[in-house]
Amino acid sequence: MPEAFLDNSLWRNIYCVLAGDSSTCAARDYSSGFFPAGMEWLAFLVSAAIIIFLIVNAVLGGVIVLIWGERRLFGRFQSRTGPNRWGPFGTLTSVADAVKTMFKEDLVPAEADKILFNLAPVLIAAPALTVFAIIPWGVGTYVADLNIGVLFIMAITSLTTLSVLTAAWSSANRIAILSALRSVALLISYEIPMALALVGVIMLAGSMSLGDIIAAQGIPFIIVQPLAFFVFFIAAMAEMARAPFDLTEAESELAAGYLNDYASMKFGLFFLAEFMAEISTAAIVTTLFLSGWKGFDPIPSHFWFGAKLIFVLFVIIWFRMTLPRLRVDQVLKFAWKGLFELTMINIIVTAVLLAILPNPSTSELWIMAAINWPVAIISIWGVSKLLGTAPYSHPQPDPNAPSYPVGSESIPTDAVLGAEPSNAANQAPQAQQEGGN
Amino acid sequence: MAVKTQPVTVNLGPQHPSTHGVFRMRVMFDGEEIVDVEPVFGYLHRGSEKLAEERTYTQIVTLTDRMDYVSSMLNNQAYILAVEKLAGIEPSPRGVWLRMIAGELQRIASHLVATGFLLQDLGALGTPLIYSMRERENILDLFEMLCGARITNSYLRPGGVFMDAPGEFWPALDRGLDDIVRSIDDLETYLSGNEIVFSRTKGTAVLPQELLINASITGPMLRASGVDWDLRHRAPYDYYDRISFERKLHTASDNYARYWVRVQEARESVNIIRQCIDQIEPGPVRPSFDDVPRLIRPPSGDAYAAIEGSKGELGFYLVSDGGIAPYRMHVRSSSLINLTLLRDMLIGGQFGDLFVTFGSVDLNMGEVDR
Amino acid sequence: MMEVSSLTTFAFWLASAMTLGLAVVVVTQKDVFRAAIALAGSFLGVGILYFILSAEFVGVVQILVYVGAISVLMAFAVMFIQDIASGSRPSQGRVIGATAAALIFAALAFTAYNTEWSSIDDITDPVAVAAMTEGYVEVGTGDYALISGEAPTDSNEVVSENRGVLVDSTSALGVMLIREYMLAFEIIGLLLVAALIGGLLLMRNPPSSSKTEKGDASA
Amino acid sequence: MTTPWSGSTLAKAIEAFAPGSVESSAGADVWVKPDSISTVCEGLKSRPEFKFDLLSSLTAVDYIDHFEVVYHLTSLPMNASAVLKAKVGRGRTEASVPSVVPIWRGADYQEREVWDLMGIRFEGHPNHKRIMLWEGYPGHPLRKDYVTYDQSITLSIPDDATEKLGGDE
Repeated sequence: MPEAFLDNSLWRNIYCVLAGDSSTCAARDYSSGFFPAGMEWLAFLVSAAIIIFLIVNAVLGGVIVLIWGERRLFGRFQSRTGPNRWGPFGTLTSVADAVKTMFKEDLVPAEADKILFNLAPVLIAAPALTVFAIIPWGVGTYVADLNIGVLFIMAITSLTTLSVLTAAWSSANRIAILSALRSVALLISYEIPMALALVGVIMLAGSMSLGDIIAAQGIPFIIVQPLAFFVFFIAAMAEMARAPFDLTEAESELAAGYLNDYASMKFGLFFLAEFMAEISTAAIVTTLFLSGWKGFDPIPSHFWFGAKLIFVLFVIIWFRMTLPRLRVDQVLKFAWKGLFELTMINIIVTAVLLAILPNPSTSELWIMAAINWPVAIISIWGVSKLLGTAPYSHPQPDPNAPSYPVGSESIPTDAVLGAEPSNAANQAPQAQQEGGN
Repeated sequence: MAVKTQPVTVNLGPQHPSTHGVFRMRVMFDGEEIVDVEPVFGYLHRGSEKLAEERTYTQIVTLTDRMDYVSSMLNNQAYILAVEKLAGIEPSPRGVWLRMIAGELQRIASHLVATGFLLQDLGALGTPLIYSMRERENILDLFEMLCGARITNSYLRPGGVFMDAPGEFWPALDRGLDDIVRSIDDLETYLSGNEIVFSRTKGTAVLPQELLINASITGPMLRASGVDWDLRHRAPYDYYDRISFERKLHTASDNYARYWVRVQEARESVNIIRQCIDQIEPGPVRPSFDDVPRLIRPPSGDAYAAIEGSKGELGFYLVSDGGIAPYRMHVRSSSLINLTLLRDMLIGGQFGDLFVTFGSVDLNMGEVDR
Repeated sequence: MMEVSSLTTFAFWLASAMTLGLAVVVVTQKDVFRAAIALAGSFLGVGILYFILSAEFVGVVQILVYVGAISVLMAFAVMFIQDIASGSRPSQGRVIGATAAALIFAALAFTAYNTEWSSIDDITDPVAVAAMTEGYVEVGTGDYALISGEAPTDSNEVVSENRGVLVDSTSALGVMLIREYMLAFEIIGLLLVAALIGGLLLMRNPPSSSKTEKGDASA
Repeated sequence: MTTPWSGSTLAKAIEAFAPGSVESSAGADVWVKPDSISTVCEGLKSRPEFKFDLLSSLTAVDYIDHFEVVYHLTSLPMNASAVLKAKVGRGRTEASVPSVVPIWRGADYQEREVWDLMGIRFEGHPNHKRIMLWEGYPGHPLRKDYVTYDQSITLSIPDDATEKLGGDE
């Protein structure tokens, strides 16, 4: 059994039932499995398929629920009801939408590069699903615990841009290409603060494995690393192109951008990928900063994870509903001139603290938090002062500004039309008729 | 982006979520920068001016509703003033007060729509828009009480309005005004100081005063540059000379100033309506049919009357040959003329600002194309 | 477990086929954008090969840098090339190019064939050899790994069966870069900075046009 | 209150700086010769006694035997207004008048609209294209002699065909 799956109870249970010859299986009384000896490879494949089936369906079901929840929340935020017709509280609306999407006519633009056009939705959905392979949903519930888990997330999510480019280019649509240009600019800018924000967390945990990071969180890292959380959350919003960074889709400018020409289930896959990215981002934030599945004992770890996940999703939706979109140059400036500096401050402060307190215990983590919070508040305030726009001090006309002279002079009195205005108009026709003749 | 790229020409519209109707812009981009813009009009051209030549003066009121369909009361008002000037009709005082109230309510509604859509163009996913629309709904409810219609009101008639306000209108109006003030307060709290709104709109699409006046641009756009030009104040029509109100000016003349002026004007309109409520007097809402017949036959001649519409000077030029229908009707459409400087505002700017600037002009395709 | 590793062999052949096949597509495809996407796929195949070799760190970096960044930038650059519809014209020096490629391939193949690859057979440590004969695991805590006969039951250290590489290859790599190959590491860093500055210099507009400055001021 | 200039006084004042440009005047209106529109408007805009800096409205009327281009001018510094008219295309000849876009940019779309719908050519307009209708549209709809599409159909359909057409509806 590969080492990546060793601690995985989900994997181990299924694999031991099927094959049951490993030393780890022996401890659980599975000395002989379902498959005869020599068929371990089949057991491996079948258990892999079962786990993939479980995770993919859980994620897709989650997407359905998320779409419904997001729309309900949108409704509440906008003082309206939201979907409430199909099923109790409109819960089946997403299902109906999914069915509708699948049965729509699949249109391919005549000018499109057919191969790439069909490939792009697959390219976007595959990485979005792959990320879920390493997310620990609860104690021992994950597909793989890679020792470079955090880097794996970064690498896989960066593939999204390739598919956006493919989609844009293959649709032969100029608006889509503009959207793809923005997407690349966003990726290049936000990948760096996102990765650097995680450096603080990795330093504290001493590992890039998500399991180790959860284990290291005596207290949630959001308390110890507020600056890293701030930067990571914003960068993650930008990476998945959510408001206020939804430049690639920018409904009011690009009108959906790169997925402009997609219809039917191809569009559906883009849509799915977008919401899967939302779930995976929330799951990663939960794992890295909110101590993952950790919680009080009577409640199972999966519920803790779920509750934290839903809370993060709520915050993401809240952001999306509240904030207007930033302009491209502002978004890039924010990444390079704001977030990048903040991550640097965070790395330096964390490094100094770790030099003083190596392998921190929980109480030492509290000390770190006490130092990190003032640093975070001061540096975020400083950056916001540097990047913020100064408000107008005088909305009313400035007495010193040259104002346009309105009604300052009067016309000579003999020039004023003598007769009463209502008749003045009536005199015109006679004159006009004379002129006409 | 500093990298020189090959300029791309993109057709934005006529089917585009942010063109406020069916408008088309042929835009040339260099990366994100706008190199050239060519507006293309006419997708909503219905020939209202030609249609008016075959309708009686009262029937034309319904045509004016459909020009700027988010401020039909004001369109009615401008048209009715032109008819009254042409035919020499003396309006009934109560009718005048009622149409002033209706017009100012419509101005608030129109400014709310403009603000909501500006924020929608800024990328706020509908929330501010729906909040402004909610207040607009209240105003439309009030219109429903007044005339039974919500959008295409056709409330005004030569000499006044066609029916008096029902008894329950006045308390509803009082409540509505309080709601509007409260919602404008909310709007200002959450948006006027919002960093994203501010950084997106401050200093974009600045237009100098002289250029604005030279391009015949009027209304909130002109007042946002600090020119104190409001026809309600400078050329009072109806009973605006009996009303005292503040003209809100901003000096920056950028997108933020235009947004700010609209919000403040909506607030000022509430004051105007309150003064109208105080001064309104009982009486007939329109002259009797002996004074103003159903079929008006103005003497041959021409008349031009303009009001301060929600988007600028809204004028009607009517020519009569003595018949029951105007010989020629021309609409001085503020939406169309305010677009004159669109190229100056957009060229050199960013793509992201394109629709924000476009939204800050506040136009209505029904009025642009007529 | 031999059968499971035959699965690994299957994955190896699949990834190799993907890498080579897409590489051929890159060379033969006329459409530049398709070639760029195929190149990304080829890089991805290399990344998978690294994973098969249990070098997860290198594999992930391969995906992050080559697929996520370099391929994207290539595709991005392709979008700006004029006259894209006509495709890429065949190069003038095709014969020379093919010869050079064949020579390089031959050199690499020769080197690979003749190198003495270190394998489990090379382990001279008697403890390790003893552990190996009875089945052994590797216990890693960062920059070193302990080979022992049985897995510690209640340790939170990373435990792995030996597959010919260190368990925590990431830390090992980091330590190596900082200790043994410090100079090379720094020189590469310097080189990259120089390249970056050079790129910026090339991109800069001539001083006569103040367009960039204006754009920055309005930002 | 905006003060309207009396036509006769305005005519006299125009004659003072542009002799021979005024055709006639009545009420608030001044009829200017089409050839001298540019000179007159330039003077009205820049001379200190007028300062008509805002072109409120520009339109045209078809009076069968001639067209009339109507300019409504506003002076912000003086809060005054004036009406200028020009008779063009007498006898339904090719109507044309100098463009005032170099003086007031606000005339840009309004002149294009007049050209589009009324068919009056504005000499010197920087972008003299149709605005509401497309290039190649037959005729100018606001002219009194314009035959609309449905009218032309009715005219071209023979009598026995109307019954069939009605049956289709």
